[in-house]
Amino acid sequence: MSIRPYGDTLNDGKVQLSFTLPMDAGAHGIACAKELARQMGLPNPEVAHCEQMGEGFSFYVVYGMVPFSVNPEQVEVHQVETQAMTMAQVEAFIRERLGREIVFVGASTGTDAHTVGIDAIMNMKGYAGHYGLERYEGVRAYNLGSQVPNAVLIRKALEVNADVLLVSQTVTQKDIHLKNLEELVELLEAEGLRGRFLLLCGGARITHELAKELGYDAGFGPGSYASDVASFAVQELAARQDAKTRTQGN
Amino acid sequence: MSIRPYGDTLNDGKVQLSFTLPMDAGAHGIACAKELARQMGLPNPEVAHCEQMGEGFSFYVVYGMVPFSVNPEQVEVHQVETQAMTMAQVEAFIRERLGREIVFVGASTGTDAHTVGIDAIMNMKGYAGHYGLERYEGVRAYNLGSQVPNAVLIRKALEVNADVLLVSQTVTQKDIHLKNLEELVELLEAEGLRGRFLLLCGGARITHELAKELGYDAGFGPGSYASDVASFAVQELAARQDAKTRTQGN
Amino acid sequence: MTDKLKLDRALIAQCREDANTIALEVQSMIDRHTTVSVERSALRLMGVDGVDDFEVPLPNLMVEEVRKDGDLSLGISAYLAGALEASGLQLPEFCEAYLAGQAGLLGHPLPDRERTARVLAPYLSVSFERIARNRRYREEQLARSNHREPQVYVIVATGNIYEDVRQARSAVSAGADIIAVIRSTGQSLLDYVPYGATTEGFGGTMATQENFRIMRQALDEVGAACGRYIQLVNYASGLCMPEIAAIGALERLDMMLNDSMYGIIFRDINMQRTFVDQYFSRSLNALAGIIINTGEDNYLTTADAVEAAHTVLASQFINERFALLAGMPEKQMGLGHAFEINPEMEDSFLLEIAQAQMAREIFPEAPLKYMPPTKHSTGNIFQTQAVDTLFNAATSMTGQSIHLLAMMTEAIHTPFLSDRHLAIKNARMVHSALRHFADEISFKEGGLIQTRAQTVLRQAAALLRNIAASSLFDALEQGVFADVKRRRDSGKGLDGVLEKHPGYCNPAMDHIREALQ
Amino acid sequence: MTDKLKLDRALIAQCREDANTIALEVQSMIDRHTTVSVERSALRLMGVDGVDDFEVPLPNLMVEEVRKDGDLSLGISAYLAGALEASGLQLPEFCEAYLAGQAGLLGHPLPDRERTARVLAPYLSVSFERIARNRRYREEQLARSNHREPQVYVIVATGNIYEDVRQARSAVSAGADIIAVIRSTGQSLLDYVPYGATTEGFGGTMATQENFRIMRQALDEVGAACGRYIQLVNYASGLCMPEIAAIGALERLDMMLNDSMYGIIFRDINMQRTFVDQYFSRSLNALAGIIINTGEDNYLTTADAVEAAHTVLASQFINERFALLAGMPEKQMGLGHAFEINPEMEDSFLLEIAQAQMAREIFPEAPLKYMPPTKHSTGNIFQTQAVDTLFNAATSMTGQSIHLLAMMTEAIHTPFLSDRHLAIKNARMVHSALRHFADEISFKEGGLIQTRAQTVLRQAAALLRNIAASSLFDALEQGVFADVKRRRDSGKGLDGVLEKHPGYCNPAMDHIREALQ
Ligand code: B12
Ligand code: B12
Ligand SMILES: Cc1ncc(COP(=O)(O)O)c(C=O)c1O
Ligand SMILES: Cc1ncc(COP(=O)(O)O)c(C=O)c1O
Repeated sequence: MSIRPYGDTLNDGKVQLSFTLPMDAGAHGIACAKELARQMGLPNPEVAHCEQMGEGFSFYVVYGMVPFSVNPEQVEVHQVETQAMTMAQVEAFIRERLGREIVFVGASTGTDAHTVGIDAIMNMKGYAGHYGLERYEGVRAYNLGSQVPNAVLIRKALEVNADVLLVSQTVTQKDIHLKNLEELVELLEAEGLRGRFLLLCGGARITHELAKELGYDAGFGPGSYASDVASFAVQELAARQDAKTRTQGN
Repeated sequence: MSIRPYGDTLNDGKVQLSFTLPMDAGAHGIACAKELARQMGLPNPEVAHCEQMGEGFSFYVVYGMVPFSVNPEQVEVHQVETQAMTMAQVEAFIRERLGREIVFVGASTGTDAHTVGIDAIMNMKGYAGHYGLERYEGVRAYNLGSQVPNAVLIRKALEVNADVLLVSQTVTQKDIHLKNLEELVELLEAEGLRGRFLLLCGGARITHELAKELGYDAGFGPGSYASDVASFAVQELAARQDAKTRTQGN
Repeated sequence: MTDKLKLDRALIAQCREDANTIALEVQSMIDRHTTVSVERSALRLMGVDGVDDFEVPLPNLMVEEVRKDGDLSLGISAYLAGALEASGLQLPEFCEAYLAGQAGLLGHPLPDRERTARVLAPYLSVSFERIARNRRYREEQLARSNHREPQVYVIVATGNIYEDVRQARSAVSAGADIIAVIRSTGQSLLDYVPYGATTEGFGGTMATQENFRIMRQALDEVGAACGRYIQLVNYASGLCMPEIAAIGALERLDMMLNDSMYGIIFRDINMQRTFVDQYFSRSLNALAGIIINTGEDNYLTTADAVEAAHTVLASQFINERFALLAGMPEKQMGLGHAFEINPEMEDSFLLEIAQAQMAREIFPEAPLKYMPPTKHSTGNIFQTQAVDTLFNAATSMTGQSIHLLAMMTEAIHTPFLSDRHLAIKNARMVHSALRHFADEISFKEGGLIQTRAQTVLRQAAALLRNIAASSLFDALEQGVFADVKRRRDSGKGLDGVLEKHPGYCNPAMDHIREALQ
Repeated sequence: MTDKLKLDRALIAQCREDANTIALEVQSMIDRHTTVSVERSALRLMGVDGVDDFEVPLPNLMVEEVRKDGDLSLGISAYLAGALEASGLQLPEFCEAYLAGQAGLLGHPLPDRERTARVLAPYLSVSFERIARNRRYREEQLARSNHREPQVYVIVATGNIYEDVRQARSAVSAGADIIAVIRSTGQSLLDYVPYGATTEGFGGTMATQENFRIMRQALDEVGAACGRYIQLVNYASGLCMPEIAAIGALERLDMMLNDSMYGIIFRDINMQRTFVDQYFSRSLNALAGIIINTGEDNYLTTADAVEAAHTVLASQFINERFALLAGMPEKQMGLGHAFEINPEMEDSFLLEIAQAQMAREIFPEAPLKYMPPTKHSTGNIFQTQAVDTLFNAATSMTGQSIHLLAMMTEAIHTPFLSDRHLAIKNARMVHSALRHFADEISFKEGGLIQTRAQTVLRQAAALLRNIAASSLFDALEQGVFADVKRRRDSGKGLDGVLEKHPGYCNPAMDHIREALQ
């Protein structure tokens, strides 16, 4: 069954838009704003507001109805697919399935100085009542902090024989995060190390979908907790271990 | 020269959207929201916010870049085309060009009880420092108030031998204003009276374009003053008078 | 009682006295009259309901029959009692027969007052017991839910009762305490109450008994799920003011817009009609434990909120007095006022606080209803959201009771589901963040805020004094309120006003008046 | 002076004493050291500018040359003076020759302190006269424009100086008083100042002398058109803190972010490096009449704003003392604090008001810089706009001086043109609507607000007492501020710190210190 946006009546298709045009406010600006809205597929856009902003700019608030609809059943959802586990379950899983200490190395890389995200995942105290990885039995966690060059991260990972790399990226202006994340994958590949680590990234604008595109094993956006990350990591490590055993068995 | 919306860089195309979907918040909702935004032409929409609203609804704030652009020079602007005059100029024009008293009859019609708009145009005191038509020398103005049936308006217009009908419509839910405005035109046409009056409408959601489509001579939206309406009316009346003289002259 | 404004208590007492003088004069007119709608309400309270094939409600058919060919100034009740006695039918069967064209009210001997009361008593007691039950149920439920003031009041206005339900449920989940179903434009001028569930309205949904029932049930359900009793509001206003009060009391509405002058000023309803109708409806609301919402906020949508502030206060004193005369206690008087000063004006917030605090101190027991900015709201939804936040803060700072939520799309459309949700979120955040702020602050002696409140009170007192010296009818003719002038003998619905015959009787009204003693 | 909070004046005095003890210990370390950046600043103040073919700035080339093969602990000035004397060139020609590889600083006899000063004096006086002229011009302009407090401070951060200009002009037309050009991420860790106009930055635009000039000119233009002097802000912060202070003073910046500990805590810059650098930069800012903005707001982005409120206050006392030691008067101390309590917390607004009013009363002469909510801002731009409105109101209620505007898109992106416009509009409306509100209200004796402020002061006093008993170095090692721990001998830029030789000389610094007497 297809759905549309809902204003005050089922499937009325109502949406709100706002944007700036690099021209003065007035009848002409309103006409251009409507034309743009029409190009976006709104047949009868209404300009609810038009206002001058300094020299040569104007701001618009537009309401309209989209004729489009989506069928939720046919929309692909990109989500980490492993089972979500609690901290205790992860600890048990490590004990029982992996039988060894798992090493995580994390950092906020490049010039990015935001650490609250990576700290939320890694530090003892955690975030919003969810303990961080440092607290997990069977986990050794190294948090390198912020503004860590990709090369330094890799060096550390080799030094402590890491299983999982955790990369946080917050600043996204001019797509700096993409460049940074891509660079890490390239460096790892150049050194033949890509297969050696589970490679996870996270941040306010990171999605699992984006992470996969960039060649990461998973991506975590806002509202992720250490347990989500740990659940994915340990299950994925177990799966890889199993696959290896099978291959070696052959 | 074509332009695009401006976020923080010329022609970056940035727009903000918000809407409700009739489904729960979550990864699935976000995927649907993105799909909709894509249908609106945003190649890489970002869902900045997703939040549950009661049962079975969710709210989205989306940012994206539109690849479309508009050429302001090629966008048609629908505006009243007569010269804007001041109150004094209108009065002089009536004296000199029309040489008789001009009669306006106005009302907020149908079930619409909003009178502030029509009062702003007609009442002595006017609006935002612009006197209303009642104050104009050479103008006789009848303001019938609110919730006036179209038939009553026409009756009054005939009674006082009106030149101009002024119709105000504020409530637009379920397009009630369109029905109301259309009905008036139909009634006038049915009685063979359409040509007898200048027919003007106004209101918060009225544009000149819409008015013309509906068969009115002009439409006035927010920020209109009595002088705008009077300027249009007297010039149009003069033009019609001239045309008539010419025809009669032949 | 808080006394942050140092208002002159003697002047307040004088206002109350003048309001009493004003109202008593009107009351003497009220006491001598009835209206078609009062009579129809009496029928409704006996259980007369249903419509004919042309959708004309049975109460209208009956009252019209008597008005045309009988003497309605005797009251409809005697006719009905007479017809019931003559036919030997019970009321429900009689109604069926009536609708089928097989019975009429005329041509039977008219029983006297006592006998009329006796014949109709069983039917009236069914309704009045139901109303009493409703009241008890509401009181129990409210005592149980722990509502915090200010209570969050939102409107739904889709035109379709089923969409309204959907939106109301969502609003309640988000934290709304009170749901008002806005009426369709034009309904207030209908001289009948539409029937059944309706799905077509403009700017609002028809007020019908069935719509009331549907919404009541939905709110009871979602309220139970959220652990709080959700109050339902509609409009005992317009030409059918008394009838809507009746069906509202039956369907357990909790609040009613019900003003002694709104219809006169804003709907050009005849003043005698309105005064008589408001008395009946207000008495019934009093009995049913329904809080009324008066409409002073509306004055500020046409008049300027600074210049006309004292007209709001004067009108509140008048509404208070009419309510007292109708037997209503202060705690049911949701007197209205509004945050409508141009927010771009310097120190506008100080004036708003002064006015809101003034209302709070002058009517300490009243569940004041504080109305949001509307007039100066623009299509800039972000800026409107900012102004609305100040309004939310003003409520917290002055201890208002009922807080009607401001919508960021006020200048554009009746609220979308998301507009309402965002408004509730905003209000809840502000009210929580400022929870004890009102307790913490006091205002400078002789400062702008105190001086403003004292000035408004003085102006209101002068106005009331003037009106008391002439009459409320004159004041309305002069356009004292909202800049609108109305003539005593014009306006809609005047032909529905009747001077009571000396033999007039109305057992429904008698029951209400007695119960209110 | 306002005394709404009944703060213990003796306790405040004790805090100031302890802060003095704390700062004096650090100052003795400062006095014994110089840094590569201090030396490069000295060069810049003589007019040494330009880059080589690899974009390495000339000041860096010179200082590196001496550091590698000379003895930089003597100061760069003697080397330059010696080289100038030996070459017989004027400084501009010498610089050209140097860049062309035809001149060097080493291998010439080193003149003594007096002679060094004499040789360099003509170049220094050009700069110092320019700086003095800038200061006079600013003061005249500000005296002429009638700025109202709070002053509205907005950021531009496109990464492209020309887009920044466009946005700044628009912001000024909408009502901004102060424009800060945010720096690109990562610049604070560069140990050189980039050169020329730049158009590529991330989350901000490079701070270069040319960019300063471009923006200064644009703001002078649009300011003139609007009839007010627009203040320009950048960051004298990071590894090049002193150099940016130098180019800022030359290009007539009006404010500088300049904190005594920010770099240590948030950029892992070595603490000795930061302390020495901040002293030089702060002295220069003092001389240039530039207001500094300290960075205490940042603590609350990692630590909790309720639990850590006292660390902000303690840090303000420390920043105040360092500023005094650098010769800066109170009226140039834009001490930072922030509105960062979770808005969903009950009574959060009361705590915000308590903290903001406390800062106001403790630092009555300081142009306090009040920072907006950021941490709890979400992608719900409408709700963020509501919280931001409360922040705007808090500023008005507590008389803050510099009001950094909150953006509804805080959680999403650096501000769009429209975000900034809407933010200015919101702030202007609130500040006007509440213009005299602060004068009108007082707080309950012993109420939540007073008690909160008194508690925070007590906690801050205890913390300062503790630090004074050990040392600021220890406190930073223990993570007292922002929950971040830093070691005395680690962190970036330590290798750029040098103990001064007994023969060390720095005529630029000497000039500044003398002028500040
Ligand atoms: C706190 C903060 C700061 C603090 C950072 C302190 C610190 N030690 O981290 C300070 C004040 C220092 C700061 C500075 C700057 N900031 Co800042 N900052 C913020 C702020 C307010 C909150 C970010 C935050 O802490 N969120 C809370 C955490 C828990 O959320 P999160 O990071 O999304 O993390 C969660 C998930 O994403 C995920 N996750 C995150 N990382 C990872 C990693 C892995 C492996 C996994 C599995 C999961 C995961 O799990 C976490 C928990 O659920 C935001 C605005 C906002 N409200 O979001 C701006 C913001 C992020 N900053 C911004 C900017 C531009 C800057 C500056 C560059 C400005 C400047 N030029 O000076 C500077 C410099 C920083 C630099 N060089 O990078 C912009 C970024 C714009 C953009 N989209 O590019 C924002 C959005 C503000 C804005 N609107 O301008 N900032
Ligand atoms: C004031 C007001 C009222 C007052 C009206 C008092 C009165 N005597 O007019 C009261 C409180 C009574 C009222 C009631 C209702 N209102 Co009302 N009201 C408003 C409000 C706040 C302001 C409207 C206004 O006065 N604008 C100022 C005038 C000057 O602007 P204007 O009308 O656009 O007029 C200008 C131009 O358009 C033009 N113009 C207008 N008419 C004409 C005519 C001609 C010929 C010309 C040339 C020009 C012209 O010139 C004017 C000057 O520039 C708006 C919200 C808002 N902020 O806009 C809601 C609003 C218009 N109301 C609304 C509604 C739904 C109602 C009700 C139906 C609600 C209800 N069910 O109870 C009722 C009932 C009214 C009815 N039966 O029609 C909705 C309409 C939604 C929609 N788009 O359909 C609005 C938008 C609020 C909302 N968001 O829900 N309302
Ligand atoms: C008392 C009262 N009645 C009724 C209404 C609604 O208008 P209408 O008369 O169209 O139902 C209002 C307006 O909000 C009001 O305040
Ligand atoms: C004092 C100070 N310096 C600098 C900055 C900016 O950070 P960066 O070090 O990345 O330039 C801030 C943060 O706003 C600050 O408060």
